[in-house]
Amino acid sequence: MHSFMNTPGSAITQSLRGMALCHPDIIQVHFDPDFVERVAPTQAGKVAIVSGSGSGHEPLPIGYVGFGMLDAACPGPIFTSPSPIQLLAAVHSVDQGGGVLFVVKNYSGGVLNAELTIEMALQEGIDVRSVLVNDDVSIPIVANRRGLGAAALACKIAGAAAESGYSLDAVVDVTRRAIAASRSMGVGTNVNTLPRNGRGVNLADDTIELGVGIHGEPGEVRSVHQGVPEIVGMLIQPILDDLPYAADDRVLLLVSGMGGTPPLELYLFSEAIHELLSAHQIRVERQLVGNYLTSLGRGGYTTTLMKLDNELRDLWDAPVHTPALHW
Amino acid sequence: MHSFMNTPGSAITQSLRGMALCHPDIIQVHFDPDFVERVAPTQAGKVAIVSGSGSGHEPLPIGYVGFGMLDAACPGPIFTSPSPIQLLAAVHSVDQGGGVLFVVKNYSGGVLNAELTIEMALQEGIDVRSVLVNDDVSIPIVANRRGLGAAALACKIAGAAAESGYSLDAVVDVTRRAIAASRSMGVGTNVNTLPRNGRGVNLADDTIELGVGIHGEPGEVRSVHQGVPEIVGMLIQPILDDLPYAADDRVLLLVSGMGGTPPLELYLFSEAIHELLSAHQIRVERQLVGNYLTSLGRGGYTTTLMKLDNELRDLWDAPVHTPALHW
Amino acid sequence: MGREITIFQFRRWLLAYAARIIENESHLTELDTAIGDADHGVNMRRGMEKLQERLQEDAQTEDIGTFLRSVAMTLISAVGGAAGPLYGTFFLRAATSPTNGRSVDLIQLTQMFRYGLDGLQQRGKAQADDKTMIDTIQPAVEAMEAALAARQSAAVVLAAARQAAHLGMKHTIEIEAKKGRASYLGPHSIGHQDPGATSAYFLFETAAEALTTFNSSGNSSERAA
Amino acid sequence: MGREITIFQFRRWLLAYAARIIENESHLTELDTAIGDADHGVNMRRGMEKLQERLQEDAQTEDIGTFLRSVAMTLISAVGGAAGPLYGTFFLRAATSPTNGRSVDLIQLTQMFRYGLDGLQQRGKAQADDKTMIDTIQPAVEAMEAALAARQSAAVVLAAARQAAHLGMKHTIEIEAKKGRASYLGPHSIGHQDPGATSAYFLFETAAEALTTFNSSGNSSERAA
Ligand SMILES: Nc1ncnc2c1ncn2[C@@H]1O[C@H](COP(=O)(O)OP(=O)(O)O)[C@@H](O)[C@H]1O
Ligand SMILES: Nc1ncnc2c1ncn2[C@@H]1O[C@H](COP(=O)(O)OP(=O)(O)O)[C@@H](O)[C@H]1O
Ligand SMILES: [Mg+2]
Ligand SMILES: [Mg+2]
Ligand SMILES: [Mg+2]
Ligand SMILES: [Mg+2]
Repeated sequence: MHSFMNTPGSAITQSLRGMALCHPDIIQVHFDPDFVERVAPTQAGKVAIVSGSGSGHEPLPIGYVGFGMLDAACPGPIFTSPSPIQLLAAVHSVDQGGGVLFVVKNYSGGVLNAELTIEMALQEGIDVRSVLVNDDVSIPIVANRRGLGAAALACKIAGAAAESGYSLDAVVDVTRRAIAASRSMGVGTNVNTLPRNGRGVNLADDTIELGVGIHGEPGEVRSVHQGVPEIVGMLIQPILDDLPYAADDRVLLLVSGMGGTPPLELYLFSEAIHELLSAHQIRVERQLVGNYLTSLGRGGYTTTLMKLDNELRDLWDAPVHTPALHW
Repeated sequence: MHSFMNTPGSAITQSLRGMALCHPDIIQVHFDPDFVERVAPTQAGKVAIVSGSGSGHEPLPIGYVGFGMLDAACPGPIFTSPSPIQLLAAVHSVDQGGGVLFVVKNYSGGVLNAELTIEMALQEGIDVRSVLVNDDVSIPIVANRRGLGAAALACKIAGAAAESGYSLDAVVDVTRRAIAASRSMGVGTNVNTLPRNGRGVNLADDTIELGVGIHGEPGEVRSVHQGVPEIVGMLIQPILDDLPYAADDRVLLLVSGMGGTPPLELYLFSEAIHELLSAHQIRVERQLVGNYLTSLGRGGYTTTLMKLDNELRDLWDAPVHTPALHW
Repeated sequence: MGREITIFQFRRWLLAYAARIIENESHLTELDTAIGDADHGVNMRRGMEKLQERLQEDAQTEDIGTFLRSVAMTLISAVGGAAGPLYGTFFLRAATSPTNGRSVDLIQLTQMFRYGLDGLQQRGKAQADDKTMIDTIQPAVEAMEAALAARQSAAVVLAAARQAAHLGMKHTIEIEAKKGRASYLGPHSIGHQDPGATSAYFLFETAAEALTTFNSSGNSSERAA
Repeated sequence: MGREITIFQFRRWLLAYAARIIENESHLTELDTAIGDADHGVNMRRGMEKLQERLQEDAQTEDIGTFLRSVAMTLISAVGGAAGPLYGTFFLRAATSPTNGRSVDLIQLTQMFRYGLDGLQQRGKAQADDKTMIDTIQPAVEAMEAALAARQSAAVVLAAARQAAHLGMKHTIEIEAKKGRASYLGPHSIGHQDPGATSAYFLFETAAEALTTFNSSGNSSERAA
């Protein structure tokens, strides 16, 4: 596959400039080191929420910068976590004295860069904490579980908590609770492309991959002839098995395309997910279907369930104004 | 490429059910004949806006059903316009006595089905009109110009006008004016897939297609090595040449992915478009960058410019609440 | 003027047409893949399956006008795309031509095709040589009229129509499309046979077979091969 | 204890390392394509180009601690991914070990590598046999310590390190990944050489070359081939 992102350095710079030009009322971009900051003024003392991520997962993280969500986001090169230099510059820019929370997807690079940054910030006397997003139930070793859709949900919960005046400790707690209540699983369909080195992995027409990651990490190959309800079962059952669920539990359902899957297909799967959840008497209280965490143009999607309580639901419902979420 | 949409009939039905389940506060779906209707109550006498389209262009048209935009949308099979039976059922359901406007993309199928429906409706005494969207400057014969991004814009303008009490005549006039002020051009990159028959057209890594349509219609193949600014020039210049533009003209810019192109790349191109327009002293007064008119998972995007005046801008800014647009 | 053509034959004709189209679905889609959006076969099959269902019903009592109108509505509701309203209009308009209730004579049959053609042309606004189904249907109807004027039998009239339709369909290979999706290709559309012209040819091919073989029964177990 | 190793040699070492990595960019990315996300070569090249720029500057006056810290910051800011903070931490921690200002003796050199390894291990929390760069660096540092205890020369100590690093790198082929992206593959990671273990090997390969060839000048026109 051809991609104009083949020359990462300058392409990402131009793309960031494009984002800022297209959402001038919401975000502003800084270069060298690169980070994106919200335009909306913040209360003094508000906890600042920052998230870094390799590029290629848009709208995550930059599409989530704005009122009620992230104060800043640091984009790394394609699929590569941003450096502590970027993260520290963002911290300096957004800290209002209330401390800073990093929302970190659990990948070695992300974790290590965040830890280094936190050490540097603490030396300067800035209180920076981090929460690890590790919702991917496809990974058997729990400590290695990757961050998937819960990253977007955690940014929303943390941002809403911070906006409504929670202390740093309280923001950390509620965000950890949101992550602990979340489980995800990915499925890859058809083409998976890593455009940087021109490599494309083409699955045969009749296969899917269960448990794929969002960086082209392969999953377990299965035949597709099993049909939509069967595939949905293979996705949702491990999620339900990993947390105790009871009848009448309420969930937030996120079905996020990885980029290459048309909305028609996302809704097709969503319908089957609704059916399966209702068979388990689990109530979908809130939901989001679309491209919220992508893997460049990869075909496939991730499903996330976050078990809701009233606090989490109210934080989810709280107003947000970012390029990707707005209510 | 594999696609779960391979069996159009039932897959589209399930997908429609999924859309309704995911946006129960905005849309409701009727089957046999299939159409989707807004949930928000309408004023008696309000002009009703209806649009039909083949499926595979999501969010168009169903994502545009809701307050301030469409009263109903009729989805056809993949890339195939819906039947008069569907359109007439939608007309019956949404007509409030103020008459009905069809927003029709200029393709033989869409036009013919709309005309047949209008004849049937007139026989029943319902005043149904249509506006043709024909913004694609890549087609030399003006009468054959296809409807591209201006279809989404026209639905917004018509919906806002209807919501704010314009008469049917006035809605028709302002929507025609919006379309007359709009020009578009598409570019295809890499993979173009028509999943229904399993056929995928792979372009070589180093080529693009200029002037592609949104149904897999091929364009003119060019080498990609010309770079982003050159490609943007080839897209925008024909648009500017087709309408008289003067310094300080204001435009609404729509950059819509066709489905398979990551946001990163859309923003990369948007930046170059901004640059080119500013060199022509054309002011981007409003804009929308994302997947607003797709072609299943095709790589590429369409660019639309609508020249703005105050009336069009105010109608664009008027509140809207649909699955795809919300402000 | 020979024997009249009854509603049972019309029914046989359309059953044969549906079967022929379904047999040729992938051929029609291939043609539409080259110069259109790869769905003509899919569209027509969807319509023909509905038509087959419809043709299982009550052919015993209807008159030809009602019958053709219901064929038209079936095609309009089930084919979709450009072909649906075009074929639908053809039959809607054919239904308005004079009949003897449950049969037509050869003059009426020819007139019926003329009415259909004129309606289709008004609807689609295509001319001859625009590379559409008109390039099949117009010469076929003209050939019927010429053969009728020469006082030929139904078999000869319909054979002439079939032959002219075939030539017209083949002629679409040589010309540039001016209407429909193929027109977006401009001169690149030359060298490809038009899908709609092809599905329209089968209308005349099956008419030549079904409308000239006479049998009086029309029960629903009878199906064209 | 033999001659001291000067800051000029450190500079030559890191120039040689940068060149070796850039030569091997596509090899490293290939290894990361098999069991990671296909960017280790890209990441390391990006860092090495920045390092080359940095190494053009003022090596004349700095002490080794400052020098290593600035190498660390360059890697931390430019490599990204997991490898950036890990290599960065290695040099940050190495910089805290005792030096003689602008030179180190062999004991100090060995200690410097030990400090670096310990820091890297604290940062990444990987153990031997987790299939990471630790599997190269840990045996290499242990080999240095053993050779030093046996009172070998700098050349022998660094050759031992290189050899142990090479074996460690090759050993990663046989084991299952427990840390980093390759761990997502579980047993499927067996049979592939770890990319980070490979880039780490070049650190010892170039050290064995550059830290044992003595020359007194350190001007910026001098570049490792
Ligand atoms: N304006 C027109 N008049 C007559 N025939 C037309 C016209 N436009 C299209 N056609 C016919 O319709 C055929 C395409 O039908 P189909 O593929 O089912 O619809 P669509 O083009 O909407 O996908 C063309 O091959 C052509 O013969
Ligand atoms: N926790 C860890 N400790 C030590 N080394 C690690 C750790 N995690 C990853 N690595 C090393 O980093 C290498 C991958 O680096 P790179 O590809 O640049 O980063 P990323 O994995 O973020 O894409 C792996 O091959 C492995 O050697
Ligand atoms: Mg990486
Ligand atoms: Mg079609
Ligand atoms: Mg077609
Ligand atoms: Mg990597």
